[in-house]
Amino acid sequence: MEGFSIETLKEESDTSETKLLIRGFLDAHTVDHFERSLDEAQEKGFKTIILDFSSLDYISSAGIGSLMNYTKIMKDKGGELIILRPTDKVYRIFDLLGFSKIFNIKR
Amino acid sequence: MEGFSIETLKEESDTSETKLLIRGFLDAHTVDHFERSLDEAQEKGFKTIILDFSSLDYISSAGIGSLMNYTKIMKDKGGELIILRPTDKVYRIFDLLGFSKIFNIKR
Amino acid sequence: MDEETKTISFELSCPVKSVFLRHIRQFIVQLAEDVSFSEEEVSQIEIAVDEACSNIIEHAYNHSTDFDKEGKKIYVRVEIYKHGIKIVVGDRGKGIQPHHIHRTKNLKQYKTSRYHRGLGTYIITNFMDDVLFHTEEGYGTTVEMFKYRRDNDGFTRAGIK
Amino acid sequence: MDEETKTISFELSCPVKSVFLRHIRQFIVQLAEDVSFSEEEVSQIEIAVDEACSNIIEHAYNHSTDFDKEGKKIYVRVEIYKHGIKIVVGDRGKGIQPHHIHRTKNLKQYKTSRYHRGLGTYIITNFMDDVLFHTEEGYGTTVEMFKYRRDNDGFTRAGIK
Ligand SMILES: Nc1ncnc2c1ncn2[C@@H]1O[C@H](COP(=O)(O)OP(=O)(O)O)[C@@H](O)[C@H]1O
Ligand SMILES: Nc1ncnc2c1ncn2[C@@H]1O[C@H](COP(=O)(O)OP(=O)(O)O)[C@@H](O)[C@H]1O
Repeated sequence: MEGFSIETLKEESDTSETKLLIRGFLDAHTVDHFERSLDEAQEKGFKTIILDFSSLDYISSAGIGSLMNYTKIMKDKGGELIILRPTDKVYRIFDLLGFSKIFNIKR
Repeated sequence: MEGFSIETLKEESDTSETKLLIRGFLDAHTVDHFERSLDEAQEKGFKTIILDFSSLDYISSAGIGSLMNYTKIMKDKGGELIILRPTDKVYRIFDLLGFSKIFNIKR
Repeated sequence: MDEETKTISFELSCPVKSVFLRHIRQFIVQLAEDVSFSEEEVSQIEIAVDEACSNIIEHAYNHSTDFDKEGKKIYVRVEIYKHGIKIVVGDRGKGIQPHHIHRTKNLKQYKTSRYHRGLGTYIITNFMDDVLFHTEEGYGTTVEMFKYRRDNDGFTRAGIK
Repeated sequence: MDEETKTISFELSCPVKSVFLRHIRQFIVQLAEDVSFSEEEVSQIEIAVDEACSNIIEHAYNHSTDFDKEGKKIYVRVEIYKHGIKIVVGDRGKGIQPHHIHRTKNLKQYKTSRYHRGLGTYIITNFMDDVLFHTEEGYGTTVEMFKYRRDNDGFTRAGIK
């Protein structure tokens, strides 16, 4: 009943791409865990970080702020943060707040 | 998001048997709805009432008391009340309280 | 503060209507799961709390005159300790009449009786470890229930310290 | 009593810890669903309440000295009306400093700023219909949020009258 988990689905050193499955609730409580995983992926040198959001049930401003930061950090490094298949609920929140055009979302 | 529903799965007039699927929470709030369905089945003349409990998530003393009453009523009429495939959770409650031997349960 | 005695507590007040029983159960179940009671223990806590709340709905208030008046509520307090969970369910209703309390002493009596009453308090006292009824005529009733944790290691599972 | 003005209300108090945000959300979502807000509206209510509670956790109290002291809690009150839902989220903390309130007036500002702050109050004021902040230095803050129901017929769907 943790409510949040992160699982590495794929790590490709040739393309320097990693894919993380983010499950559950990304809120003010779980955002630290989320950021630790993104920091780790960066330290490993991945240039493309794909976040599979298909099992993410909820996101609050804490998660959105974090996505803003990491989108910028990755871009500044010449890399990319991609959000894959967000649930309707999470996409709607992005959209209502105008973030659907700022984040790199693949539906 | 009702939390409770009853669906008639089968009505056989030859064998005078009816089967009801009971879903959700059987508590002090939903027990009236439950009893109305059992009364209706009796009024239709069914001698065997099978309650499919495989989708029943929860039962409290209100539901157990009602099952006690209807088990007796059906028996007095020469009929039978059968509880089919209760979930582990509901069966455990019956068992802890000693009702697993009183009710006619088919697992 | 002493870590051992530091508690985490929640309070919930809710209208005296059976439709909200499942909201209370859901809240309690979530907390009981967080402090890593087993599935079986969680379901015992769930039903014990439900019975105490159902009794308030059925017996505590005179519905026609009391409903939704200030203070006429179901009150639930949850305290989480290292060694277990305490749940207090209370009302400000008429109190339990002395000859009604603990009516069902054993299940045999319940099962052979024509009136299926008294199972609620039986469930509360048997599914929880320590149970105290406080009741005073005209001032209401509280049921204080404690359930001990069998396994101390799982306590911080959900990050609750 | 006038049916139109008769309200149903809930109160919840909760420790000032982010691990319990989802308990509060779960409780609010259940109620919002019961009074038949649409899926989209429910999720707007959910996030607005979460933001108000997260602000209490982040800003209201001085954690090292205040945590878990009597009265240092997240307070949530829910009132259900025929025409909508009112949710009041409050604390007894330090209050919002005047120059901090409503910091983000528009999203463009948020997105171009180096510090991603102020999205919480933006979400609250934009996802709920009527929003009132009451804040007093040293006495705490309450955020009162109202969301209107678009469809009156569904109100009694869950048996809530
Ligand atoms: N909160 C309460 N307020 C007033 N009376 C109560 C309350 N809880 C229980 N009682 C009394 O105690 C009796 C026993 O309760 P219980 O064991 O749950 O059985 P039941 O509710 O089936 O009668 C009730 O019949 C009622 O008279
Ligand atoms: N409950 C509160 N107690 C004290 N200060 C608060 C409270 N809620 C909000 N604030 C203040 O208002 C500001 C704006 O809040 P918000 O829009 O949610 O943005 P953020 O939390 O990201 O800073 C906060 O930075 C804080 O200074």
